[in-house]
Amino acid sequence: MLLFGLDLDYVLVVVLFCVGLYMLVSKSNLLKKLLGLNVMETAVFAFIVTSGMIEGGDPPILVAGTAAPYASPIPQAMVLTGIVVAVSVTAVALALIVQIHAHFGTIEVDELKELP
Amino acid sequence: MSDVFDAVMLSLLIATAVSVARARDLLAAVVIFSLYSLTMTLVWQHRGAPDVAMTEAAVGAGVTTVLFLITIARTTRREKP
Amino acid sequence: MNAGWAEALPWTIVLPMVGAVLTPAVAARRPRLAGTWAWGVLLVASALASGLVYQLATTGPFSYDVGGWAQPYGIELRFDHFSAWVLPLLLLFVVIVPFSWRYLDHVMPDERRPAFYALLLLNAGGMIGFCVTGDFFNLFVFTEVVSLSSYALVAVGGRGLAAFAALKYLFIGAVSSLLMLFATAQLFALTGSLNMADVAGRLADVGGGPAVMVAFAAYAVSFMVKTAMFPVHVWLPDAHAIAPSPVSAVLSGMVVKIGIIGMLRVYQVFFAADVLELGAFNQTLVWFGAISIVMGAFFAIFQDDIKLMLAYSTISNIGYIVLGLGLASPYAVIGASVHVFNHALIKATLFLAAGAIIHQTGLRTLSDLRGIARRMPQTSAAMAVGAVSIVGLPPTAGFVCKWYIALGAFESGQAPFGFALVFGALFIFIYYVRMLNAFYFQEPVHDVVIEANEAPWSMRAPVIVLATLCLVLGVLGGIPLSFVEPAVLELLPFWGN
Amino acid sequence: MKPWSLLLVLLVALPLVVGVVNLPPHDAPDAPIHTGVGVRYLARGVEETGNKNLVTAVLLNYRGFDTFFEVVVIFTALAAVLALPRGSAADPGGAPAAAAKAANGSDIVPVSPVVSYVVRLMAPFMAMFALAMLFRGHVTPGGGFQAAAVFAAIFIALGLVLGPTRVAELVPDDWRPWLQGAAPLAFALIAAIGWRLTGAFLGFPTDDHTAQEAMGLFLEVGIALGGGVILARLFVEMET
Repeated sequence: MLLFGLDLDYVLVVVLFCVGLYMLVSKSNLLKKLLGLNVMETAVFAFIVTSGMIEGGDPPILVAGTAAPYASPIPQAMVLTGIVVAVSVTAVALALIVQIHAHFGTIEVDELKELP
Repeated sequence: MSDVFDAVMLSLLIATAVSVARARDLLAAVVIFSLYSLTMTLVWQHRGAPDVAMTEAAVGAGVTTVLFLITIARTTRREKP
Repeated sequence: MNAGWAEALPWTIVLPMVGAVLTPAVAARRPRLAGTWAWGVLLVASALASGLVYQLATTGPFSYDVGGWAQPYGIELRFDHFSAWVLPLLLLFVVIVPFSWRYLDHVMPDERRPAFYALLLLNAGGMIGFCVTGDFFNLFVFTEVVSLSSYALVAVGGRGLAAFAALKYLFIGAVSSLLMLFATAQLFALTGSLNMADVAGRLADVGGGPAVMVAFAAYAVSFMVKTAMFPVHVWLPDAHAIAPSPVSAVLSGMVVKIGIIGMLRVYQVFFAADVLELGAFNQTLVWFGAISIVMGAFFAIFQDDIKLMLAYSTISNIGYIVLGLGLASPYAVIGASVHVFNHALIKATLFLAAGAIIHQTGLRTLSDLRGIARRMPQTSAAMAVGAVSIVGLPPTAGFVCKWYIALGAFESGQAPFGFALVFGALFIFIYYVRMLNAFYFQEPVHDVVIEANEAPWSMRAPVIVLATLCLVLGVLGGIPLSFVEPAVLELLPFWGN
Repeated sequence: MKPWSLLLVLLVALPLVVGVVNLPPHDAPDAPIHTGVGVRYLARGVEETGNKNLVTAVLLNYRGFDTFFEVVVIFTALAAVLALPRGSAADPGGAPAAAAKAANGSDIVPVSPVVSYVVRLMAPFMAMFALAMLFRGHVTPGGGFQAAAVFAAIFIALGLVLGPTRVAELVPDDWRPWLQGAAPLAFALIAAIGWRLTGAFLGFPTDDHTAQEAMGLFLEVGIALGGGVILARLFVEMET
């Protein structure tokens, strides 16, 4: 979709990325930070999927019922890998957050910084 | 038609992303985040990427949300102001 | 196409990974077996890597088409002079792993050891893959293997502060990886290819433009974060100081270097395409490098904790490497490329020696450790060799690189930065003199120090081997220099300025 | 609103916007992304790999090396969680508070009998769905990863109903290390077989579709099994 000559799909991705980044840098709660990171990740995936689209294209599955042009399969494969990587990073981060809470009793960065 | 679908979905994406940032209740934030992922899934399905959509629905919206919920259960539900 | 040792290229990456996956099965009954197993796997991997380096020395750079797909349709592995870094990297791992056998006694119970060694092996395998891959997306995947295992390795030593340091590292590292993925996607949208050599060719057709510039900048920022350069260094000191000592040696010596190697890879593509005006960028690198040198050294002076001091000194040394790259003159770049390795060696010596002292006494600040040299003479001597080496005094490994980088500064007509370098060395000298003074010339204040003993041989031997290497490479410093020279001279004409 | 964070976000946003709006339009058929290496995959992918789903073809055949290390990344996540300090007092890194909590008994919220019944009723059907995705992945959307996630979902749902420890018992201790590593091990094995058959690491015999299909299926099963077990184990580790 074009608006004022700008590619709106791409710009939207940057907006989502920035919402995530803002959460990551400005929120004090570690879980909120992690949610922000996930929002950013999904935004980048959306960017990659969007870059592989083609006007009036079908999914790149060459069976009866689909016809050329097809969307590019490579960005989709990249995103699949990316999603799996993202969930791995999230799992490790959550395990760390649980540890921090068990030890300090808080997951607010503001309070963690004041501890000795 | 397609433009209308796009416009609705894209505004929903922004709305959910901002709500995740604004929610003080972490449980609500996680549930809205899963809604954000599911919206993304629809967009991708619409854009000719069913494989990615299925993976995101199962892994991004499903597994990630469950892991977040477990963490909230073991830590805290409220974000301090 | 694939002849001789080239066949071993994919297996060198896969071997540590599969070794890591098998660690829990191997050590299911006896968790302590994990350490020996990891060591064995790394030994075999180093044997393969020496074969690769031998092949490189005899026939020059070679590549391997994974799956037999012709380029650019499959994934290409490429072994060139910069990839040769995998051999010293693996050899350092071979020395560090035996050190951790006993060191872990105070750090973790037996049942967690298989997972720890699995992480170390994954880290090693990821770095090998990172150094040899010729494909941008593959580079991202290996970055993630290295980063994820590094985050975890920081946190294995304890709950609380360790977990918090690891989480900070994770957040910053994940953003940097995301930027890298974004840059990769952007290059793919611009060229329709992921193979590095192919992207370079297609970029030349695309020409310059804002999108190309942003992709380059995203890569540059991402790798700067990974190396912990001046404006984005904040994650490093805590993470490296709080990790168990063998892990600190791996992180500080090797993991931060993937940013440098990655930078060189991206250079190779963008320079070959010749689409960007890089003079301003090089100048930025020079400035940030110089600031990193002085700032890292300055903060190190005020640290009482020896590991924190060593961590800040890493920032300073990364500054040297980045300064060398930014100067873009033959001497400076050769010196910087070799310092990638020499700093790893010296930092491993220092962190392992510090680890041995911490393991024997349970103390980690300079004021507590006064007079330790009387009870642990060999470890302290190793520490002294490392200190002299990192300051860059003549008979040691650190001297050659810093000398080359300084020569490069004068050669490229940027003499003031040569002085920044000397100035930084002066700071570094101050804090290591402080350390040696405390160790050798002050009276012990702690009973633990008065009664301390040398570490067991499995810990002492690695430290002594590394310290000896620091001296040997000081004398034979010309060998690695002449090894990277052809690669650097091939790359330099495109460096711009 | 914190002004410094906002400034930082704007500083990042500006170059990104400049970068993305200057890319070639993403819908156009003549964009580089549609004229680059993808052309060959679309033209000859089915014939060379036997996969009608080209995303699967790229994942398993053309760029199988990426997928190999993608499954290594999930394994890394598991190793990371296992390497972290536990709640026991014997563990030098462990905190006493957590040990007390563990001694206190399980803190599982009681589940309503209706939910419990529905979950147990649904589990076999979900498993069938996962198997369908797994074995039809080369012609329809879906494949090993999606199946893995559904398998893990079954585990997690059962875990919420029956308690994580009982679900963990579903996997015998002796098998656990092998099942956790199933995905990377399957890749290593196929890589070796491909090396033997075609002379290239992770090579697939392009002229023998039966062999290709068997190797692809083996990989998918490995991914589904290994990925599912790892995701479920992550859940169990975090719950206990």
